[in-house]
Parts: sequence; structure tokens; C-alpha cells
Amino acid sequence: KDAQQSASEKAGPEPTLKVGMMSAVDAAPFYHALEAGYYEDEGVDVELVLFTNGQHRQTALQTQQVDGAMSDLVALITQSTSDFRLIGTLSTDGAFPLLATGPLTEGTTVTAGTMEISVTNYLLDAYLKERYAVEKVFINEIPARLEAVVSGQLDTGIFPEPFASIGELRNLEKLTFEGIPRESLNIIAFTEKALEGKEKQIAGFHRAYERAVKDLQRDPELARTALMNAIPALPEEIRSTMGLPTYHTPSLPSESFTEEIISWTEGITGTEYTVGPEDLFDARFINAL
Amino acid sequence: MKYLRGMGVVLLLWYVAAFLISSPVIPFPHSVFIYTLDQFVPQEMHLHLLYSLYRILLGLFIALFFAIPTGMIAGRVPALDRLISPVLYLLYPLPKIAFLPVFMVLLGIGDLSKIILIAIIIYFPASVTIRDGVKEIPFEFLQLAVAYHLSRKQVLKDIIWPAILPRIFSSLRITLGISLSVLFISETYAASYGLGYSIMNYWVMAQYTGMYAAIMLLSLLGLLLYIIVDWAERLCVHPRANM
Amino acid sequence: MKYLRGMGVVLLLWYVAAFLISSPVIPFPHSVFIYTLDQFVPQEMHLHLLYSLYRILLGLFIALFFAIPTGMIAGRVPALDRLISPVLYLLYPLPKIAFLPVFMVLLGIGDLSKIILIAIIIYFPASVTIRDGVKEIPFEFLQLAVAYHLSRKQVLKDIIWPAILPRIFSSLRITLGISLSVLFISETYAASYGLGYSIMNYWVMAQYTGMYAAIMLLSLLGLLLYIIVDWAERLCVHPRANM
Amino acid sequence: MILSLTDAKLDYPKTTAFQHFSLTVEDGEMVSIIGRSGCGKTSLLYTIAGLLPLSGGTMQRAFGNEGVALMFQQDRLLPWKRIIDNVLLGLSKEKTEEAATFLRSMGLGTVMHHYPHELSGGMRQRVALARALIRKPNILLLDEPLASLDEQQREMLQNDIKKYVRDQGITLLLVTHSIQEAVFMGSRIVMMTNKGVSYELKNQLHDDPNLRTRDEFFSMQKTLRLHLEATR
Amino acid sequence: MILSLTDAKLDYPKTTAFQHFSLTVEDGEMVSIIGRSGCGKTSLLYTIAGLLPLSGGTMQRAFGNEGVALMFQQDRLLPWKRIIDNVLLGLSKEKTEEAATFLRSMGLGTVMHHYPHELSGGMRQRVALARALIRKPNILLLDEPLASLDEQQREMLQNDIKKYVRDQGITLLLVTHSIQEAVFMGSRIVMMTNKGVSYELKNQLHDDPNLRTRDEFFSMQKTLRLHLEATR
Ligand SMILES: Nc1ncnc2c1ncn2[C@@H]1O[C@H](COP(=O)(O)OP(=O)(O)OP(=O)(O)O)[C@@H](O)[C@H]1O
Ligand SMILES: Nc1ncnc2c1ncn2[C@@H]1O[C@H](COP(=O)(O)OP(=O)(O)OP(=O)(O)O)[C@@H](O)[C@H]1O
Ligand SMILES: [Mg+2]
Ligand SMILES: [Mg+2]
Repeated sequence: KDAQQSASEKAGPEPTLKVGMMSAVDAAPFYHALEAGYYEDEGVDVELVLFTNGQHRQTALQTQQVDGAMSDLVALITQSTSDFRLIGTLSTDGAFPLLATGPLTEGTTVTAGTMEISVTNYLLDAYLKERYAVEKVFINEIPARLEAVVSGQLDTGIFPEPFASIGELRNLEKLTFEGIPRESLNIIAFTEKALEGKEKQIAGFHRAYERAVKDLQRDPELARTALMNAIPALPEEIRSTMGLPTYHTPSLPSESFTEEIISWTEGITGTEYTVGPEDLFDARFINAL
Repeated sequence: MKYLRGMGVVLLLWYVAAFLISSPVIPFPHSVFIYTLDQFVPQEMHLHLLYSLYRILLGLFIALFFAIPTGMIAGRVPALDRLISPVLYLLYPLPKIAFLPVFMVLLGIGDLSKIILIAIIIYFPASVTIRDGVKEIPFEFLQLAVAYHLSRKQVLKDIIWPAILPRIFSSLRITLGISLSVLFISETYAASYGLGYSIMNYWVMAQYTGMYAAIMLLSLLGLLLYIIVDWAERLCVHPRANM
Repeated sequence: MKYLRGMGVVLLLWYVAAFLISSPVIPFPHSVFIYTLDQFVPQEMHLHLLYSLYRILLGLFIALFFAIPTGMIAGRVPALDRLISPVLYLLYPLPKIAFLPVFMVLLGIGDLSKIILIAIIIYFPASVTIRDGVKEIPFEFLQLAVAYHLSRKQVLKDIIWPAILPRIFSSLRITLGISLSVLFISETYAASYGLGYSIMNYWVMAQYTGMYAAIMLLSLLGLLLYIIVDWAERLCVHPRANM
Repeated sequence: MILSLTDAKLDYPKTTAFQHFSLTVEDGEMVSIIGRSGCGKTSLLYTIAGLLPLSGGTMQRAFGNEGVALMFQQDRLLPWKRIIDNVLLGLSKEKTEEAATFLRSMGLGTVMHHYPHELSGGMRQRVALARALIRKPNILLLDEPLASLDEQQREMLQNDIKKYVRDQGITLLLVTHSIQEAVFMGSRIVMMTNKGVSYELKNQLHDDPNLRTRDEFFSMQKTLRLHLEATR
Repeated sequence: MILSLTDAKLDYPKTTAFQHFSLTVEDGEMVSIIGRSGCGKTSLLYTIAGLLPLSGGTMQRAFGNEGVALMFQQDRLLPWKRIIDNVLLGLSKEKTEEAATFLRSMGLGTVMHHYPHELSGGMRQRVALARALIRKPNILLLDEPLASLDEQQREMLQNDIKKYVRDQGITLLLVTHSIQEAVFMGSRIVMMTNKGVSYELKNQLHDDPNLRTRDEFFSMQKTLRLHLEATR
């Protein structure tokens, strides 16, 4: 009966590729590709599932409710020891400014809000460790973190775009750090099962992404439009103030950068990860472009 | 209507809080009203409401469907209670949200998993209240049932059920509140309608006016359901020694 | 001890579930035990437990401190009930997590805000149960109180309080479960100890064995508190018509 | 023989309700039980009805639990059921007309559809009585069925119950505080203390329609009264 | 005059408990009230105690609510309080010794620290009686205080109550179904129906220590019985 079912699946319409999205600027190319019909052009049926909670998204990915999702290097690394192998296939571009009530005073202890096991924690180190003594406070929920900064409980906090721009509306100052990080930590990850079973769709997905990125590189307004349309509840005011990243042509993190993140993650979780870039990434799709 | 005054009180509290805190995290009621009329009403407000209502009612129904027998058995049969109660006590404190992964594996991310999640969350408090209610049934009535040779079914129908009916309504009120306030848990994943979904969306964007608009609707939905429960109780529960 | 059998049942269910689902999202009990003994016990398990316990007990205490009078007044004075009940009905369904920002603004990010958050979450179900309990006090006893000219204080002490004491224990049981299962909400921000915090962290790392170890501790903590509540009830509540 | 207790004993956690109690009741007998307040009469009826197990001694019953109907000393009406439904408790709806007839004959025709809390104490007691009578059991246990009624109604119901029980061939055990009632209703009057049966009297004139006016009616009462006083 | 009702009326939602009821009670009087079951006696006591407002007519009371003590027809003991504490309900702990004395004199010395559910029906009634008596009110309202007691205890308590009430100068309103009791206890016997007072009798021999053996004792009972029959 199972065989029958899978046979009919093969014979029937192409299976949908479900990819989990977050309300972040990384999502712009994916949504632009959807609007522009690039997935259809590639002959893949892509469904973008927007999550409001990163944890839920990650869980949906682990339990194969979605085939792939926006994720990050730290998650890939920490989960490499768990029983969920997630494979990164494509770096995406995000922006993670700090928000503060004013310029940070050098030499003092800066209290900063972030999430413990996440890229934002790494970035905070990367941004501030050189010049400030940083005292981290872990507040996972972004709105709560924002209020902690606004009300002066914290000196600063890290916020992904477009959220940082919303914070700006509350008279906070956006602090950006050019050139940090060297490479993007954000990545699209797929489950092993999806990589096996939906190879064709994933390849098309990447091609569509490449096309979309080219569009966005040409006209950043397109990214703003895609985000405004895709993400519910985005205030109209931030359409123009939203800090967009440079959308790069599809790539994967370099080996050295990956090693750096692995050792940083080891420091945070106190666990040793016996993985290398080759275990974390699958470059097939990038290479095929 | 008596509920209007209560709403007035809440409104007043809200104004006072908004005034005192004077931060966007508590917007003023009027701006929330305006937002609701502007944004919610013309758009898909009814869809959000209906989806949430549907999930809650079904969740409540499923939970009570299992909780009432559990509570009755645990309350009536001490031997089984010795087994059931520790199980309830062990499972009740589990943070249900941490079982999201299990839910997703078992039930996917569709409506079913949302409804079951609500049902499971409220199953426990409902079982515990009903069990406690059954244990409080006056011994005289149970002795009467023995003396008059009531069959199991009759004991249930004529003694236990009417005796705990007020408790069932009480537990309905508790679980209704819980299910509304955890709606956002079940509607944070893979939903595109529902008040919890709206609240979450506005929340992650720190759009407090919109969030409060959705919360206000949730709260009014709650009040409406409560009015219905209170009214149903007046209908179903026997009149008691009065004045 | 009777609780052991219940634990056996849960363990059995757990094994069955783990076997049937056979996904890492439900690890087998023995691996969780081993993990607990290996990782938790030598490290800071007691700190996590104590922090959580402290927050829960204080939260419960504060909630009941306000809920008992609210419930009593609403249950006794119909005029005030007409005001209080709609307010409760309107505020109860609010998703408390959405008010996290308000908490930050008002109470900061320290322990106080966590405790108050728990207290507010359980204040509502506690008030509603107690109110319903007071409304169910047999009219005969209230009439007796009038006929024997009991002062307000005496009515409270001699009639209302003993009559609703079982209800208070019942609501304690409900709110205990709620407060344990929402612990992770309050411990997800600015915490570095607490079972909710551990659960969250393990979850983020998809370390389900560790997560289950923390959940198991939470569940055992819950059982322990329940045993205490049951025992306290047997001590406090008058013996009733027996056999 | 429908019921026989031998050296029966019933203990509560703190007290012994009765002990050394022996009694044999023949089929169709009407036994009145009298005794001081607290001597164990109610407890005795509970044991016979199967609600409490004996702590000592033996009991033989020629009927199952289904064959007993017990009217409790307190009315124990279910507050959530109308009067007529209280009477019909556990019975099929077919008996509704019969229940209504019972209630009407007890002067409760107008309150049949009221709830118990809307009735006076005496009315409630009559409802409880009707609830027991309508069952037509093998053995009927009445625990002070008429205590809250006025003398007239009492006499009337005494007559009615006696006739009904005799017509239906029911065996009656009646606990009462009224010696007059005990003598009128009982073909045998058993006086109990918590140490067993202290005195027994056979009422030879039990079937006499003019019993109430017979001299023996009063002399039997007097005898009982004297014996009761002696047990003080 | 301590109490006066004029054309008093009390309505329940579905029934009228009583109407056209007029009664004046002098200070220190002992009034027995008799009447058929359901005629409104309990309701009357409730109005006098201030538990229910009249629906019509007027009532004058020369005492505040504090001056009344009502013994309910059902015992209404609080199940969570020990017997002694039930008696002391609302009173200061200083009265403990007095309460114990009361209980002992009623034969309840051994169960003073038990809970109500451990007592027999008659024992409970005595506790409720003790609870009312210990209050020494201006006016004492007893609703069938001795209905569940055996004849001996009944007579003994009748004597005790009568003596106590007279010694303390308490005004007594006693509802009873026993005509014998009504005559023995009452300096005046009032017969009521739900349409008002139907008959009144002054008991001239009320203070006579040998009342129980006087012929008039029986003839008064007979008169009342006849009148009661007439109200059928
Ligand atoms: N449920 C109970 N638990 C403990 N003791 C009880 C219980 N019921 C009765 N008793 C005790 O048992 C004895 C007999 O009680 P029982 O009710 O049988 O007396 P009774 O003869 O019916 O008295 P009454 O005429 O007052 O109704 C009493 O001393 C009483 O205190
Ligand atoms: N709480 C109540 N609600 C409605 N009706 C009531 C209530 N209490 C009594 N009644 C009705 O009022 C009438 C008088 O009742 P009451 O209890 O005063 O009678 P009573 O003279 O005390 O009778 P009894 O001798 O049987 O105790 C009855 O017809 C009864 O049905
Ligand atoms: Mg008895
Ligand atoms: Mg009465």
C-alpha cells in the first residue's frame, strides 16, 4: 500500500517545497521570487511559511513539517550533535544593528540584550568586545528586549532588521558596524530527507533565488516592496528607513569563518563539536548555478 | 446591561495605565479603537475571530469530553484515583509548549495540532477541578443512591452529574480563560488567521496599537463566551435555596 | 507509596510514546535518566530547582493573597460581583506573554517581574474558582449566620472560610499546575537559572534529551508540591460524613 | 423468617452504636422499634439495609438489597429534582401517575412540581415517605417517618401506612419515638438500648380496627413507658 | 408588649406562606404555636427573627435582631465545627464552660468534641437546642425543638426549657406539632392556618408544678384537638 502511495505521488503533481521564513530582511529575495513567479518558471511549487517565532520554525524544520527554513550557523552547529541533521545550502543576507538610547560610552560596562545561543550573541561579541566591557542579558523575545532598552534597563540590544527600524521609530539610535561580520551567518537549511527526495525542487529554488537577487541588486526598492507585502504588521513608516543588506549572489560561508563560528559556539555551550564545514553544508546547488 | 459597567471599569483602568506608563507599550484606548475600526473591521477581522473561535470551541469540547470522565472516575473510585491522580500531577506541570516538537511530529502543523494543543492544555485543570468536585459531593446523597439501589447509570445521571454541574461550569470558566490566553501559543506556527496569530504578528513587530486591537477583540470574544456560559449555567443548574 | 504506581504509569506511557514515535523529539526515559545523573545532578541542578521553586511559591502566594479576597467579595456581594466578574472575564483571556513588554517597563527584568508575571497569570483562575465556590455555599449556612448575628469577621472565619477551604485547595492545585507549566514564559528572559530557562536552552539547541531531563525534574517538582498540597488539605479540611 | 440478627454489633470509629442485638422478624410482621435517642436505631436500619456492615455477630436476610427500602431520618431529598422526580428516583417514568397519586393522598398535590427547598419541613418528610412507600419492597424500614407532622396528619398516615403495608404484604420495621405510634403500628414492639433488646411486647390487638379506642392500647403504652423509664 | 404583628402576610414566589396574621406577645409570655404542616409556622418565625421581610401588614418588635435567637427546624449544625464549637457559634470562648454544662445536662457530655456527622438525629437536635438556649435572648424562637426525641427526654427537656425560660425572663415562641407539648409549654396556645390565627387558648395553669397530672391539662388538649380538626 505504501509503495502504491509513493508511486501515485511520483506520478501525480510535483511535491510542494515548503520553506520556513522569518520576518527578516533575509526573506526579501524569496518573496520577490514568489511575486515575480520565478519558482513557477523553474517548475517548482514553493510554499513559503512565515513563522513569528524562531524556535517554532526550528522545531518545524526538525520535525520535517517544512523541508527547509531560514536558519543560522549557530543553530546548524549546535544541532549537529543532536539527532537532527540540518544541512545549509545557501547563505542569506541579514542585518543586525544595535539599538541604544544614545552613543555607548567607551570604557564603561555596557549592558546588552541578546539571545544566548544564537548568532546575535556572536555578533554582540564581534561588535563590542574590542572597545567595551559587555554584560550580556539574555532576553529571547525581541519585543521584550526592545522595551528593556527603551525603558533603560539595558544600554543596548541587538535587533535584526526590519525590527531595528521599528525600534528607531521609538527614538532609539541605530548603531551599525560596517564590515562586521565578515560573512553572513544566516543560512537556508534543509533536512536530509528533503535533500534526498526533493533535489530537483531545491535546485530550482536556488536558481529562482539567484534571479531574484539579481533583481534586488539592480533595484533595492523591490526588496522593500517584497518585505512590505510579505510581512504582516510592518509599519509603513519604515519602508524607507529599513536597513537593507547587500544581497549577495548565492554562496556559502568560507571554511575559516565556519571554523571560527564553531569554536565560538563551543565556548558558549561548553560542548565540543566534531564537525567541519563539509558536514554542515551541501554546496551542490550553489555549484550548479 | 451589567457587563457594560465592567467594561467601563476596564476602560478606565486602561486609560489610567496608559496615562501613567505613557509608553507605546500601552497605547490609549481611543487610538486602539480607531485602529480597530480603520484596519481590522474592513479587513478580515471576522476571519480571525472565527478561526480562533473554532479552535477554542473544538479544543474545549475535546478537553471536556475526556476530562469529565477522568474527573468522575478519579473522584468516585479511590482505587483508580490512586493511579490517575499521580499521573495528572506529573503531567499537568509539563510546559505544553515544550512538546510542540512532539505535536508537530504527530499532528503536523495544521489546524488539528493547534486544536489538540489547546485541548491538552485545558484537559488537566478541567480534570482536576472535576475530580475535586466529585469528591465533595455530600456523602448523604451517595448513601441515598445506595439505599435506593440506583444503577451506575442512574447514580451518574441523577446524583453525580447534577451535583457537579456547577463545578463543570466553574471549570468551563477557568479553562475558557486559559484556552483564550494560550491561543497565541497554538496560533504562532503556520497559521494565517486567528487572533493569536494577529497578536503575535503585531507583537514581533512591536506594533502595539495593532496588538492591542487584536487583544481587545480577544478579550471581547472572551467576555461574549463568558456571558454565554453564565447564561447556560442559569438554565441548566437547578434553582437552589434562594433569597 | 501510592505515587510510585502513578509514576510507573507515566513511565510506561513515555516508553510507549517514545517507541511509537521513534523520533529524537521523544527520547527514551532511560537515556534521559542517564543524562540527568550525568549532567544535571553533578552540576547546578539544585540551583535550577531552587530558583524555579522560589519563583513559583512566591507567585502562588501573591496570587492567592489577592485572589481569595476578590473571589470572596465577588461571591458574597452581588452588587460588586456585577462589577468584578466582567472585569475578570475581560482580563482573564488576555495573553499574558503579550504583556511582557509592559512588565519590562514597569518592573524591570529582575526576579520581581518574573514572580509578578506568574502571580498575574494565576490570579484569574484562582479568583474565578474561589468566587464560584463562595456562590455554592449552602444558603442554609448563610441564613444561620444571619440568625445567629455573626459579625462579618465571624461569618468569614466560621462559615465562608471553612466552606470554601476545599475549593481553595482545589484552586491551589489548578494554579500550581498552571504556574509550573508557564514557568518557561517567565524564565525565558534575563534568567540564568531555573528549570524553565534550562528547558528553553536545551530546546534551542535541539538537545531533546537534556530538555526532557529538565522537564522531568519540573514534573517531579510538581508532584512533590502536589503531595504537599494534598497532605495539607487532609490536615486542614474538616472530616466529613465518612465511610 | 425474613430477617434475623444474632448478637449483632456495630462499631463507629469512636463509639459502638449497638451490640448484643438479636432479633428475628417473620415475613409480614410489623415491628416497631423504640429506644432512647442515640441508642443505635438508625444504625440498625442502616445495617439491615446493607449500608453498613456489622462489626460483629451475624445477620441473615431472606431478601436482596433490592428488596429493602429505607426512609432516612433526614429527608435527603435531592435539591435538583422536583418533588415528583424525587419520589420517582431510580424508578421508571411509568410510575409517574402512581407517584402523583401518593403525593396527592398526602396533601402534596399542589407542590408536586416544586423543588424541595420550596417545601416546609413536614411536607418534605411526607415526600421522603412517599419515595419509600412507592417502592413496595419486601421489607420497609422507616426511620421516624412522621416526626415532623401534626397529630392529625400523623394519625391519618399511621392508618394509611398500616393498611398499605398489610395490603401489599410488606414487612415493616418502624423506628419511632412515639410510644403511641409504636403500639398502633407494631404487631410487635421492640425496645432497644445500645446493649441489645431490653424489652419486647406482642400487640395481640394489632389487627383490631378499633385499636385506638381500646383500653389495651393505653395499657400497652403504659407498660412500655414504665420499661423505658427503667432503662434510664 | 415585646412583639406585635398586624395583618401580616408573607409571600414566596409560588405560594403565600401566611396572611391576615395578627398576634401580640407580652414580655415574658410563653406562646405555643400549633398548626398543620405547611401552614406557615416556620415562615412566621423567620419573619420574627428578621430573616424574611413581611410582604404585607406590619410588625413591631421591642428588640433588635440581637435580641432574638432562632432554633431552626433542621439542626443546621456546621459540619466543620465540633459540637462544642457549634454551640459556641458567634460567642466568645469564655462561654465554653457554660456550653459544656448545657451539653452535659442534655446527655451530650461524651460527644462534646465530636463532629456533627458522628451524632444521631436526636443528639443533633439537642445540640441545636443548646445553641439557641445559651444565647439568653429577649425572645426565643423554637421550631419543633424536640421532634426527634423520645418521650422521656422530651418531658425532661420540656421541664428544663420551661424553667430556664422563666428564670431568665425570656419570652418564648414555640412551634410544635405536639398538642401535649403546646399546652404544657405555653401560657397561651395559638392555633394558626395560612389564613391567620384560627383559635387561641389561655393556659391558666401554666405555672402549676403539677400541670401534667391535672385534668385541665387533658381537657385543654382535647379542646385544641377538636379545633384543629375543624380547620381541616
Ligand atoms: N456516622 C457516624 N459516625 C460515627 N458515629 C456515629 C455515626 N452515626 C451515629 N453515630 C453514633 O452511634 C450511636 C447511635 O447512633 P444512631 O444514629 O444509630 O442513634 P439513633 O438511635 O438513631 O438515635 P436518634 O433517636 O437520636 O436518631 C450514637 O452514639 C452516635 O453518636
Ligand atoms: N423557601 C421557600 N420558598 C418557597 N416556598 C416556601 C419556602 N419555604 C416554605 N414555603 C412554602 O410556604 C408554605 C409555608 O411553609 P412553612 O415552612 O412556613 O410551613 P410550616 O408551618 O413550618 O410547616 P411544617 O410544620 O411542615 O414545618 C408552604 O406551603 C411551603 O410550600
Ligand atoms: Mg436516628
Ligand atoms: Mg416548619
